[in-house]
Amino acid sequence: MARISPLAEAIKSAVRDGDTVALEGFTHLIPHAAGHEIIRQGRKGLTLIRMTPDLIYDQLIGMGCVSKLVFSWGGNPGVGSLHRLRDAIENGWPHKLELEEHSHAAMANAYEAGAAGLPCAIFRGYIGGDLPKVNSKIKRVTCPFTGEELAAIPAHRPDVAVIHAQRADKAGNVMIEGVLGVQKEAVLASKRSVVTVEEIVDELPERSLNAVVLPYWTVGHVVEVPGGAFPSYAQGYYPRNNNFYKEWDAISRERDSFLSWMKENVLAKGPEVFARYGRKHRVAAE
Amino acid sequence: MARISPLAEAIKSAVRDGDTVALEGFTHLIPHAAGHEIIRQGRKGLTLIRMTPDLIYDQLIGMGCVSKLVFSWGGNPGVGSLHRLRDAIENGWPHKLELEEHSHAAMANAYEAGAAGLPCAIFRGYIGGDLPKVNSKIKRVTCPFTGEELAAIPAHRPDVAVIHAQRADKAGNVMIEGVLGVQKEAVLASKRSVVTVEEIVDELPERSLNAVVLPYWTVGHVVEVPGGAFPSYAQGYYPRNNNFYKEWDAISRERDSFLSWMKENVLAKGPEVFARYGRKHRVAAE
Amino acid sequence: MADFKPNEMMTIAAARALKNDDVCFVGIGQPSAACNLARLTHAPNITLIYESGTLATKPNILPLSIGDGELCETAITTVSVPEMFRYWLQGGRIKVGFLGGAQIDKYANLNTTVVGPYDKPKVRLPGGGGAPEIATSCGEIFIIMAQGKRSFVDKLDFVTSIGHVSGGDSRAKLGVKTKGPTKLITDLALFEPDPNTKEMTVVSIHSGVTREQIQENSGWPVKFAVKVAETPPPTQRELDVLRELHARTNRAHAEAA
Amino acid sequence: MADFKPNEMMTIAAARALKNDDVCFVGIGQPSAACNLARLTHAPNITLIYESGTLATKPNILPLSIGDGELCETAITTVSVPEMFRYWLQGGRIKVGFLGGAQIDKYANLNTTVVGPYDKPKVRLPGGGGAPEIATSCGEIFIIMAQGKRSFVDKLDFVTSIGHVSGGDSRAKLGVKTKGPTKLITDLALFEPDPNTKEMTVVSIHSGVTREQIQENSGWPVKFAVKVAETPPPTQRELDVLRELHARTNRAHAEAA
Repeated sequence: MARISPLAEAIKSAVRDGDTVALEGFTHLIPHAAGHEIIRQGRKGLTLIRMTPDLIYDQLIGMGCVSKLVFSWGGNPGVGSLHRLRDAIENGWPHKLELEEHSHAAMANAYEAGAAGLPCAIFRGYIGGDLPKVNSKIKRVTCPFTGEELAAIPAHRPDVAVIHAQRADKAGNVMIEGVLGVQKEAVLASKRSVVTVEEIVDELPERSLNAVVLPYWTVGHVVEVPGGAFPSYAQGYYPRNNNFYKEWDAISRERDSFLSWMKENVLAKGPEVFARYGRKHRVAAE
Repeated sequence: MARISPLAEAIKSAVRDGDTVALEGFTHLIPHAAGHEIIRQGRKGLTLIRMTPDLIYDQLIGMGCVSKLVFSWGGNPGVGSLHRLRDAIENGWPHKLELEEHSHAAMANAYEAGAAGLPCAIFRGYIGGDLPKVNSKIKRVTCPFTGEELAAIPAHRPDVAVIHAQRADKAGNVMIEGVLGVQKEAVLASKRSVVTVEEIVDELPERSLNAVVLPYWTVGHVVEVPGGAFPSYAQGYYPRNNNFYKEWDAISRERDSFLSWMKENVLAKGPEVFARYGRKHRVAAE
Repeated sequence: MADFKPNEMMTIAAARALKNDDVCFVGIGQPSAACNLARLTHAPNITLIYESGTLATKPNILPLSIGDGELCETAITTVSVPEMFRYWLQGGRIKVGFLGGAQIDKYANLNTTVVGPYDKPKVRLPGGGGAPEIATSCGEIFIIMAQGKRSFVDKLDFVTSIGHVSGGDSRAKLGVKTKGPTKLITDLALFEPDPNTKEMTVVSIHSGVTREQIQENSGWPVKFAVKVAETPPPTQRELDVLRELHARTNRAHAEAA
Repeated sequence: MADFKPNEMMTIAAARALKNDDVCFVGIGQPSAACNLARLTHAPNITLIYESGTLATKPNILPLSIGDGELCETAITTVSVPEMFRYWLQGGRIKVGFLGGAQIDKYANLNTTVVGPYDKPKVRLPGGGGAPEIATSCGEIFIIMAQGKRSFVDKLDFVTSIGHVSGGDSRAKLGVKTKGPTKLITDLALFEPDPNTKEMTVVSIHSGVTREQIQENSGWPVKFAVKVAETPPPTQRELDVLRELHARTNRAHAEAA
């Protein structure tokens, strides 16, 4: 049942040490502000799930919050490596990182099955490659009608989903537009959720009859954090800051430069710093 | 690949004797005009699939086009029985009708699996009731992670899907709004398709970024038939004619009254008779 | 005391069972009337979901079908039918499911499939629709049915959807984790399952109805709870709101023709 | 003849392989440049799909990421990622899938996972992303990769996605019904699978490139087809459109900062 909360309170209440957490976002609407709050609160031993772990996961891993990563593509899109992720895997810094590695199809199906209340998903995949050799969660199920062997994977059922969306109304109904990713599924698959939004409005605006809405009784904490996806973007509000993604390559390459950037820009700040990115860029329906 | 065609040509080309055909529509956007054309062309031996066979299926069955029905709820919604369906099952008139009976959940999952290119669907269902005793297509699959037994059913892969939608553009991209049912899945699951629409426009209108659109390369024949869903409705164009649904009860109760109504209103007419119902009722975005 | 029909009492008793924070899967007919009556009286924020995909709908008139335009226009959004059955029903997001049927037995198993043998039915009924999975996926089930010897039967001709199966822990033994039928609201009484046997047991008798009437309209020896209440008769407001809802509905359906 | 870079030749050769009625699953980087170059030249109606869910998108600039707003705004619609992988990719609705990788072998199997052992990698790469199922679900696969001894290897450290497996009918024997890699476009040449062995074989050498250069930049003894063509050099129009696309992209990314 939705509760409108400040960010620090929402993260404190929803995310606990050792939890399995999915901060989702497929390029669009990545919950950076919420991720920073998790770092500030010093969570430890998290299992992080995400199809495309990028900068915010690099930061969480580099700051030592994470003991395991469940993922399908871990890079800085269009730029290159995630240096903190690589440092953790290749050198165990700041500590060892366990990996559970999937394909995108598997991850998307696992969220879908979680949202659908199923224990597993079946799909046509993982044929011939090496991933099933290094991931014991990949099994096979035989179709009882055709005899075809399909891939089977356990549903994702995170303790907490953390997403960012464009807007919520005062009751906590959340509306998402544009590149949708797996965020709706992540929230529906999770026990608890934190949804940061660009704005909380009195009522959801005029919308398509089939708009993507998470009704208030399916979400947990709803937090207004304008700009909270930066340097990712919020369709209708502000564009992706591609330059920051490029700059991150240099910031994160060395442990020292990473740590001093985190200290200055995350540990010493609060979610209000995101507001300057949250200016309205264009109207949503354009 | 979409081809804009007249209705008679589309049905002639897409629907053949003995085909498995899904004329879908969940209360909304039921393709009545296309169903009438199938009757006029005298198709025989069809296997019809539909979650909620209603008046148009009653007509197809009563006119002897159908040898098998795959369904989950066969009635006149809010009114009562489908008398032609009952006459076929209870008395074999005009001939015997084979049944493959499911639940809604099973049918929806079977279409979903068909659209997803899978041979079967798994879901949590059919627990304890008698349907699995009378439908050999209902099997069980064991989750390899939890040991839970789930229901399994074959995917629907019709030869032809027939649906009605609000509009298409000249390239054949089809847009649907409102109660969506399983129509998108039915088209994606089928080898061929016929889509009747209220209007063909130069370009699809301004729409939500996540509008429900079947792109032109996923549909077959696209046919402009204003009013083609009557007495069902087309959101944004005209409302459901609940009175006709009530009147159908008397028309269809006896074989004679049914046959004379069909002769006068279907066999002796063409799709152009639907146009008088196709007046614009209200604008789509309202 | 206002004058009322048994049917009105049934709808009103069902509406009273609903709470403001309930999330309900609503069927057409009596359940739809009861849910909307609750919404228009004591439960203004109740969440109503119809299997056509309309989430949190607030229809001004009662729909004739499960997917009338009115439901879509007043919903917070409308999802596809596969999503409805996967994410919403199977996903465990519905608290109360409403069911009715042509036949019910004392464990609240329901038949909406056939009267007579399946292969040679005396009466072919519409079939299960959503019921088989509504019965097992919703947190609990309310059943609304008018009583009579042909519908309240000792043995179902066909089990379309399960209630408490053969009583006791037989439902749980099938691996079903939801509660099943917690209320059976008829035109004569309110039944609830006995905590141990799970047999549907009269806990409240509608105003003006006798125990004999209940028994005469049931095909099995009806159990009565140790303490049986009298259902408070409809209030004037409940009757007014219900009757106005039906009148509004009839006017709208006539106009649309 | 216009002056051009090997990289430009690679992108242009890839673009030429695409047809107006193709439906392509587009990856970021070289594939995205090639697909949009095709769209802006000889294939204006080509359907481009990015795994972020954007269907039939027509970006004016190249996206940096797979889900840039530009892709969504110019698409006919955008679907969720589960739907993309279920209905669109697995559903068999994509004709051509584009892949690249850190390592490729002579049967066009690809590694984008690790250099070195999986548990103790020398270089941890981003991972498979969509590739494992793109490789088997698309009608055919085009691969774009610049050649070099570290990337064109005799044996992959890890098989992220399959091409022709161990050659011959080994791919079909796994139950895969799609064609797999039909073209490998490098900065030096165009390879196609031998009809029998399925080994990727040079069928066309880019203008100004020698057989020796191709061999020097491959980790296995390269096969050449009986008849090897010379890839026509880029036309001025191809170069102009490609360069303007990159320039427009760089201006837009700089402005947005």
